[in-house]
Amino acid sequence: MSEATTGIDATAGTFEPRIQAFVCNWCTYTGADLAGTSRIPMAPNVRIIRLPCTGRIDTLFILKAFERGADGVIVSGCHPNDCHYTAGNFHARRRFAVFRDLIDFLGIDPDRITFSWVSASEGKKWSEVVNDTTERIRRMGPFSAYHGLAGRTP
Amino acid sequence: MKLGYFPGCSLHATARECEESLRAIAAPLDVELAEIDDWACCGATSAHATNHLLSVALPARTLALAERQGFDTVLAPCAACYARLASARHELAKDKALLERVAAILERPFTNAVKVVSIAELLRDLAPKIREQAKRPLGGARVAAYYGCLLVRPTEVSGFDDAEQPSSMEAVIAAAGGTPVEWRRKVDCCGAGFSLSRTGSVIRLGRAILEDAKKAGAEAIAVGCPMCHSNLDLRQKAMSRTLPEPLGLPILFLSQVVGLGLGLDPQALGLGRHFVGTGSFVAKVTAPPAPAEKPAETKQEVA
Amino acid sequence: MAGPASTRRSTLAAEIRRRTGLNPAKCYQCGKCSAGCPMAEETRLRPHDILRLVQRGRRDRLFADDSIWLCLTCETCSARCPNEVGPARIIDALRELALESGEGAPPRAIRALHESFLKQIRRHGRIFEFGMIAGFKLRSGKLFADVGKMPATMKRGKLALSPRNIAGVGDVRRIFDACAAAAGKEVRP
Amino acid sequence: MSRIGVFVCHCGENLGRTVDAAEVARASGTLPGVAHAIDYKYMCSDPGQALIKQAVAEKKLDGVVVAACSPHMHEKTFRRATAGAGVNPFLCEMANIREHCSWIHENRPAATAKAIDITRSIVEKLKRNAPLEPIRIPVERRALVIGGGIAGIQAALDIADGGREVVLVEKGPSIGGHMSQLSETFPTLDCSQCILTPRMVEVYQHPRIKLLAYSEVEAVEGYIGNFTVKIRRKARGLDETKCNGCGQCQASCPQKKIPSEFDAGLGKRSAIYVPFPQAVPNIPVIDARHCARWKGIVKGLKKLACGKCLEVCGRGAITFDLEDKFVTEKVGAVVVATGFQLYEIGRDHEADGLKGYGEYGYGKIPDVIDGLQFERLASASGPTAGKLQRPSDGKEPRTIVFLQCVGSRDPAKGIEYCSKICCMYVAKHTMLYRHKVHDGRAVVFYMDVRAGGKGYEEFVRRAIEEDGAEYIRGRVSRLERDGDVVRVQGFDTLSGEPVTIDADLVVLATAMRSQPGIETLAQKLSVSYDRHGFINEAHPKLRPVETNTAGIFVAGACQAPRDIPDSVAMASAAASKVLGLFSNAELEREPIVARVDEATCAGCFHCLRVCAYGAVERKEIRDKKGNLIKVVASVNRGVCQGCGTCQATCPGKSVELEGFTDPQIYAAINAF
Repeated sequence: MSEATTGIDATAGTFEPRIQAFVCNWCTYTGADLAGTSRIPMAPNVRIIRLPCTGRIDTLFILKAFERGADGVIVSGCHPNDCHYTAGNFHARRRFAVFRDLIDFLGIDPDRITFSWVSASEGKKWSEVVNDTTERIRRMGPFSAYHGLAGRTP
Repeated sequence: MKLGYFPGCSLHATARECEESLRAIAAPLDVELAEIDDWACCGATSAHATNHLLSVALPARTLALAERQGFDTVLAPCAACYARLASARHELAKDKALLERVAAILERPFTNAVKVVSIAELLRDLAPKIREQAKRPLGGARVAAYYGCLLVRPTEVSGFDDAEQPSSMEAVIAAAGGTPVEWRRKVDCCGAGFSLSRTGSVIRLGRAILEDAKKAGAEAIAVGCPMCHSNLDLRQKAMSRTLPEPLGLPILFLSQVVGLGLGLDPQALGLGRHFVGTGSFVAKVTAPPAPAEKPAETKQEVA
Repeated sequence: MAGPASTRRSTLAAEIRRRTGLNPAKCYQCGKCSAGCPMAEETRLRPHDILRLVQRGRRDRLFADDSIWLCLTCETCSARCPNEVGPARIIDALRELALESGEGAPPRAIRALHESFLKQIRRHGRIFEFGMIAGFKLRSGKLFADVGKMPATMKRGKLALSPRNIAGVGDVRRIFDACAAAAGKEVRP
Repeated sequence: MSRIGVFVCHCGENLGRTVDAAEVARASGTLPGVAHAIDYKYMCSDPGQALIKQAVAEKKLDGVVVAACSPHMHEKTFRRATAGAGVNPFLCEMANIREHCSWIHENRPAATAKAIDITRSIVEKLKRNAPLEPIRIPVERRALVIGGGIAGIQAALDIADGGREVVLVEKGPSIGGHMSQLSETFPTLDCSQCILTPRMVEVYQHPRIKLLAYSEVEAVEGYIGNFTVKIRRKARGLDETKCNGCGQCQASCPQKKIPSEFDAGLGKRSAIYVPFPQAVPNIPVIDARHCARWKGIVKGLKKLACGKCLEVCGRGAITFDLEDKFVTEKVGAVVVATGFQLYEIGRDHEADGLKGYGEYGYGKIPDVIDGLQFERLASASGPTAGKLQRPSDGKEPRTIVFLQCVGSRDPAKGIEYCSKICCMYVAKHTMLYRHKVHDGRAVVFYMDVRAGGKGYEEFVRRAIEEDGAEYIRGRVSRLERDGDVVRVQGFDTLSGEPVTIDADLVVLATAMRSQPGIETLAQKLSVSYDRHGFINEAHPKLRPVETNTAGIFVAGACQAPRDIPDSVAMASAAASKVLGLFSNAELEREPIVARVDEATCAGCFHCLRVCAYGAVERKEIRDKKGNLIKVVASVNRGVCQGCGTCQATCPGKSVELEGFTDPQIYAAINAF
């Protein structure tokens, strides 16, 4: 986390979670675009990384994000049956179902990760996912278990 | 089969014949009716029209008693009681906060685990047994099944039958040896709770129902609700007043129809308590069978 | 048209939504409810009118006459509504609102019935029709209506003359009080 | 990459309110590897793009980050500008600081900090970008059109007239679709068959159209420009090449009481039949469910019944060959035009989440029919030769009640959408009826009249003002059979009174639904569909006839409820898209595809199993002597759509998705 982000922390004086989002290009990224064009306000705590499909999201990305100082992670893609690539989101879902059991073991509270479906037309829903996750992580407090590891590269 | 029995206020008073006939048919159908100890009134229309919480809490008390007394299913033969009990159960199942709130008001443990069945649902499920036990099929007498509102609505609460084209009571009538009549007004409202307070509306609505049943060739109407019964029976004379001749349609509880089919004594079924005389209908359906070619003759008679 | 309707609408519709979980804004005024309503020819406001006035926040017009009190809760409207708006339940909530706020009251006869009915339950835990009918007659002023029916009813063994309280009548009274407290006033139409 | 230029856009006033663009540029300028960072009012404008080109030339930039709007908005623009400056376009990336930042935040320091974060993350990603070259693939310049209704006919003719070959597949025995069943069409009241049948014949005679009627698409493989389609030719029980369409077999068939699909169940047909006289092709089929001989053959009986048609056919065309045949066609593009079916008010479709209308008798009242049945009653070629006779007793109805929005706009019954065409055809029905029965009463129950379209509103007004249709605003609560009339219980919401009408005939304008089985077809084609089974277009406004699978287009009512003019317009649009695709022998596409590292691939083929496109193949690695060393995965770059599921699945990290490689993503995460 660089100096630039301190702008967030300084404003409130309370804990401002840092949340990394991994979203698919076709549904959630576009839904987030729609939230923007609709000027739906939301918490500024989320940083989006765009991927073609949730099927592309390696579970290691999530671990890496925590290692790099994220307090929470959002994974969001198309609704079932609505995948731009037909089935990528199903494969992702299967992968994350297994992953969920693992992260507990790895010392990460599964509640720090939000999995959601946000379609290209659900700008409002995206803002809710962002706000709800931010609030939840704020209540959970900072994630520091991995901080010692930061700085390494994959 | 052992059922928790919730008679409701009417079955101890204006609808005594309903209770009498129900108790009479229970034994031959292997049903044990165990009255829920210390039940209270369901609150009926007056509660839900004035205080929603009360309309849930009153039935909930009875359901909680049934739960404690070890019943898993409660029979509410009165359609109005059935609707209140089933609605409360439905709402409490949907809304956990409400369940907690009501349990607190009741000051007794309550998990909302007891099922509620109506008379139509119970007897429909017993139809094979009725058919088997029927000693004296009703000679094909034409009976119109009248559901009214509360047996089939609200749809998400009731749901044991189709809300617009129900068939459970017809199945019971047929099993008892009657001929169910196809008619149009079987799910219309008779005016229900306005019997005392707005009699004019009840007369208008009831008359339309009776006229349609008559037009469809019904010789009697079977009901599953004491309110419908008292409206259509007690006020039938007034409903006939503007018509050229009295309607003269006996209004029977479904349990009475079954009782006749099972060959039980009409008096034991409470058939002497009606305002519209049931005598000629009873005489017809209990007439000793003709020696030979009986079915054909009976059919002719009916036609 | 009176008042700033837009602010009123939001409060009434929101209040109904809070109480019932139903959303009055779903009504698109097709009138199917009114087409099937058995009381439509007797009331000034029909179910779809009522929904419209809820949407527009017109408490004044909703509570100005008998219409909401004449609903039989036969649920035909709710069963056939294409949008699952649930008019019957909404009308119940309006009646509750009217009683709580004192903005509306049922016509005398209907009020008398509900009053006698609830009083009986509170007093005995059950309804004893004789007492209920007697109470109703006193409250409604319909002293002589149906008197001809009484002997015939009794002859048929259909009216119990003497009420008996259930054992748990204390229970029932407590339930009444708790529900009344929740509504902010006594349950009394 | 060490000389990156960062260009921060103000987007006029759009960004400036909450994001300090100058500060973003300043902060980005301090990042290692960034050689140049400026902010400008409108980067997407000509001067803005010129700034990029100028900076690349002057500062010798080897990568470009534009911090501005969403890449969905202007990625193409800036990649083109970058390419114009002589840098590989895939070395340009966008940081979305408008939709994802300035437009959704109020707090200026927080929003500016976030914008800097976003830009830094993209800069780090860009450092790992590799130059990519577009993929060129050959195009098979023939098209497949699925569905022979008016949309399919139009698309096929347009493509064929444009000089390309077309394979037209129709499920039923004849092309023509629903339009062939219609009596007249709105808003001109011209005869449907009169305008349609010439087009059907044109299809049949067109040298570049191969018509495969009574056929269904069995399997589809391949990708844009290169599809291989397996088509099932269902057994007609006769030899199409020998049949001359004389119709003697049909006349001789003793089984004549089968409800005719073409007449919507109101007329009858034989077991060997041509669905209607103008059918194309004019070749009969034998209905397996009703032909006694066919059933005998299937059962393996020694002595076969009937055989009348065999006897009368002078050309020996009737073979009773019951085997379906398969053909394979290679095409470069597909147009899906499978049309619609009508909602039924019975309870047969509960599995689809549709409840049916108990209050309208669940379809059991004989004189309650749907709009298509009314078309057949009114049609001169219909079962009553255009004489209006109701089904129950053949009586001419004196009062007809039309109900709009049955099944449509009725979430409680399972469909919330508007079927779009009903307002118009109901108005047409009232006119047709009043033109035939001058003193008859035509009553319409409606909720809203939606008559948007050229001449549409005028048409509805004409029905009301000139032809005396009575419009009542309200939904009907109940339909009941009462003696020989149907009692309609409604409410006039405009005058505020209950309305009861005793009708001789009730016509329901039932909803348009997607075709049964459309989900299976969509899955074969890898196109997505909505929860009602309508095919999704790639973009509701800007790409209305494309699907999200390249090379597959959509036309007509399989995409949403459509009327004839809409369907035809869509079909022509789809055809022009196909012809555009076919205008080059090769096509270019974005090189965002997966690549296997053959050195590390262990050959587990998890990637092959998860690929939705069949893009992963097995490749044998042999030494110089030809001995097999190992089998590895290999990606067909033409087929791969670039979802990256294979990469995330690969246990050995041997697959990389170009443009979204692991080093790129990790760099972006590390910048967080």
